[in-house]
Amino acid sequence: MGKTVFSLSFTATPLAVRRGLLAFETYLAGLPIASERRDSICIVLAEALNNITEHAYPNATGPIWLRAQVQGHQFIATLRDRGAALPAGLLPQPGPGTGHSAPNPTDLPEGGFGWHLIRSLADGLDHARFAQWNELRIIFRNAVPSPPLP
Amino acid sequence: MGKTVFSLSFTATPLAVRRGLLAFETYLAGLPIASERRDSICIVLAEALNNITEHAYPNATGPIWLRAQVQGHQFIATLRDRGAALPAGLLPQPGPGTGHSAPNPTDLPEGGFGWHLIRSLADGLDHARFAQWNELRIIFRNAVPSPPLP
Amino acid sequence: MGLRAQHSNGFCLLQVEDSRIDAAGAIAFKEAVRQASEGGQDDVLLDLGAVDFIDSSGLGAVVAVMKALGPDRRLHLAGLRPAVAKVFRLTRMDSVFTIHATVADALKDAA
Amino acid sequence: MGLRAQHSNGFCLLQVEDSRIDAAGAIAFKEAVRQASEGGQDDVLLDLGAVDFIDSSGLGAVVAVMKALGPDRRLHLAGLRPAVAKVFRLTRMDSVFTIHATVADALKDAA
Ligand SMILES: Nc1ncnc2c1ncn2[C@@H]1O[C@H](COP(=O)(O)OP(=O)(O)O)[C@@H](O)[C@H]1O
Ligand SMILES: Nc1ncnc2c1ncn2[C@@H]1O[C@H](COP(=O)(O)OP(=O)(O)O)[C@@H](O)[C@H]1O
Repeated sequence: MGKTVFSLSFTATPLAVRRGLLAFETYLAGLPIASERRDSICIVLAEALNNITEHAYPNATGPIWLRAQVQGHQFIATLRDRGAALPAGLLPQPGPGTGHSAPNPTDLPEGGFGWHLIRSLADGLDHARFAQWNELRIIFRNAVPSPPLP
Repeated sequence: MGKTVFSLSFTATPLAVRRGLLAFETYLAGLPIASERRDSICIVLAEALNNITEHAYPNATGPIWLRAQVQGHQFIATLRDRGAALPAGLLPQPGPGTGHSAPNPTDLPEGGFGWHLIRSLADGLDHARFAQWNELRIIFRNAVPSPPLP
Repeated sequence: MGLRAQHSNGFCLLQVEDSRIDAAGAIAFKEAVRQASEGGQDDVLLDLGAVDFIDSSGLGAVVAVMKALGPDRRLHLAGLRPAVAKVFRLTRMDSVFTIHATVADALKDAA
Repeated sequence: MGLRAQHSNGFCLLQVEDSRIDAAGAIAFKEAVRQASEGGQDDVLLDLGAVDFIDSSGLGAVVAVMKALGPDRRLHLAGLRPAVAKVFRLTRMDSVFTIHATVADALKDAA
């Protein structure tokens, strides 16, 4: 179980992101992770992939590489893109109360929720820029119960 | 589309093969390949993965690595395992009439159909052994229409 | 974008037939709802019972739909599945819409 | 392995409720069919309408089921979806079973 590694690379378009997420969700459904937690993981990955499509590649498109695996009790997803660097300050440690705040519901916002959802649901975020690549590591702690199912 | 690369590594057990195939099928469903052809690809991969689980790792288990991608009009799947070497002669060029023949239906065989299905449905097979690894490349020609869908 | 429209108990009932409202489908979703609700006076009841995933673009599209209805028609939501309810809850957008557990509940509340 | 059993028109009708009969499920499948058909005299009609995938282990399990029924009870199959039909056809095992397009056809043929 812990040795299962999923990886998918594709071109950053909304449709390819949808298809990639569908394959990812099918993989995830085979892991011993509670369904409520699987939903959270899927929401975070959707937002992170949409951000790459919209913001890292604003005018053109480019490659996205998604890799995911169980590591002990953690579930770890790694995303790479060759787009614009992530603005500094966008990536504080996750958890409520840090980073730029969520839009106010009474303003009826039509966007701006992406990073708020990511920060609310992920337990750890790590960004690095190597050469022309962004690498975002997203950590979900205690996602996999102990002992892992066979 | 042509840049989409799927890869999954997992431990060779029947349940992990099932889960891997489900994720693979979801990925495949997003490609512009006719459904009749998708069925063939899934049948071949199922048989090749089951063979690894049963015959390459007869007494223990070990890693399987599956990679798939579109290359022009071709769909190519690559499987790697660290198990027993594939017996010589098992891998003639595919197509009817070559290789060891299919079991006779009137004998009511309960097995032995795996390689027959693979040879019947794949358009090309390539096996190599590197260090302790088997690598099987399976080629499906004209799987992707021209021009590829966006 | 599949949308099945029907009038019932003073509602324009719109049943979303796709399993996802995401960045790839948000524009088509807005357009389909606009066409289906245009011209009427009834409140709109969006049945999300078949939707198992929404992302923030989809959420934005639902907000846009509400705004497009104008001040005299409300947007009601029903049938939120767990992952969808979670996105509404975490963004606190559940406070903005009238959310019913099921379509039947919404129709009963209105009767 | 989900299997729903019912008696109808002289058949023991077994409806497979899983979407796959594969190496991971072949033994459970054989065992479930054995339990459901044991003791009876009727021919067995296996409804594969919900099965969208079978591999050669699953095919072997269907053959084993047929053998276990003995010489006096036949195994009929119905509702083969495209990928399943393809496996039976390529292995020529479609010549060994009595295959009906649908369960309704099988019951009608028997009437
Ligand atoms: N991967 C990224 N690369 C570069 N900039 C980004 C990235 N993700 C987010 N941003 C910036 O952060 C802002 C907030 O993002 P987000 O909370 O996801 O809201 P939105 O709904 O506008 O995407 C974006 O408008 C963009 O300027
Ligand atoms: N990946 C493999 N590694 C080693 N031996 C294999 C492999 N695949 C098949 N074989 C050998 O080839 C034989 C025929 O395989 P196959 O046609 O798939 O039938 P079966 O239903 O028995 O798996 C097997 O019994 C096994 O001895």
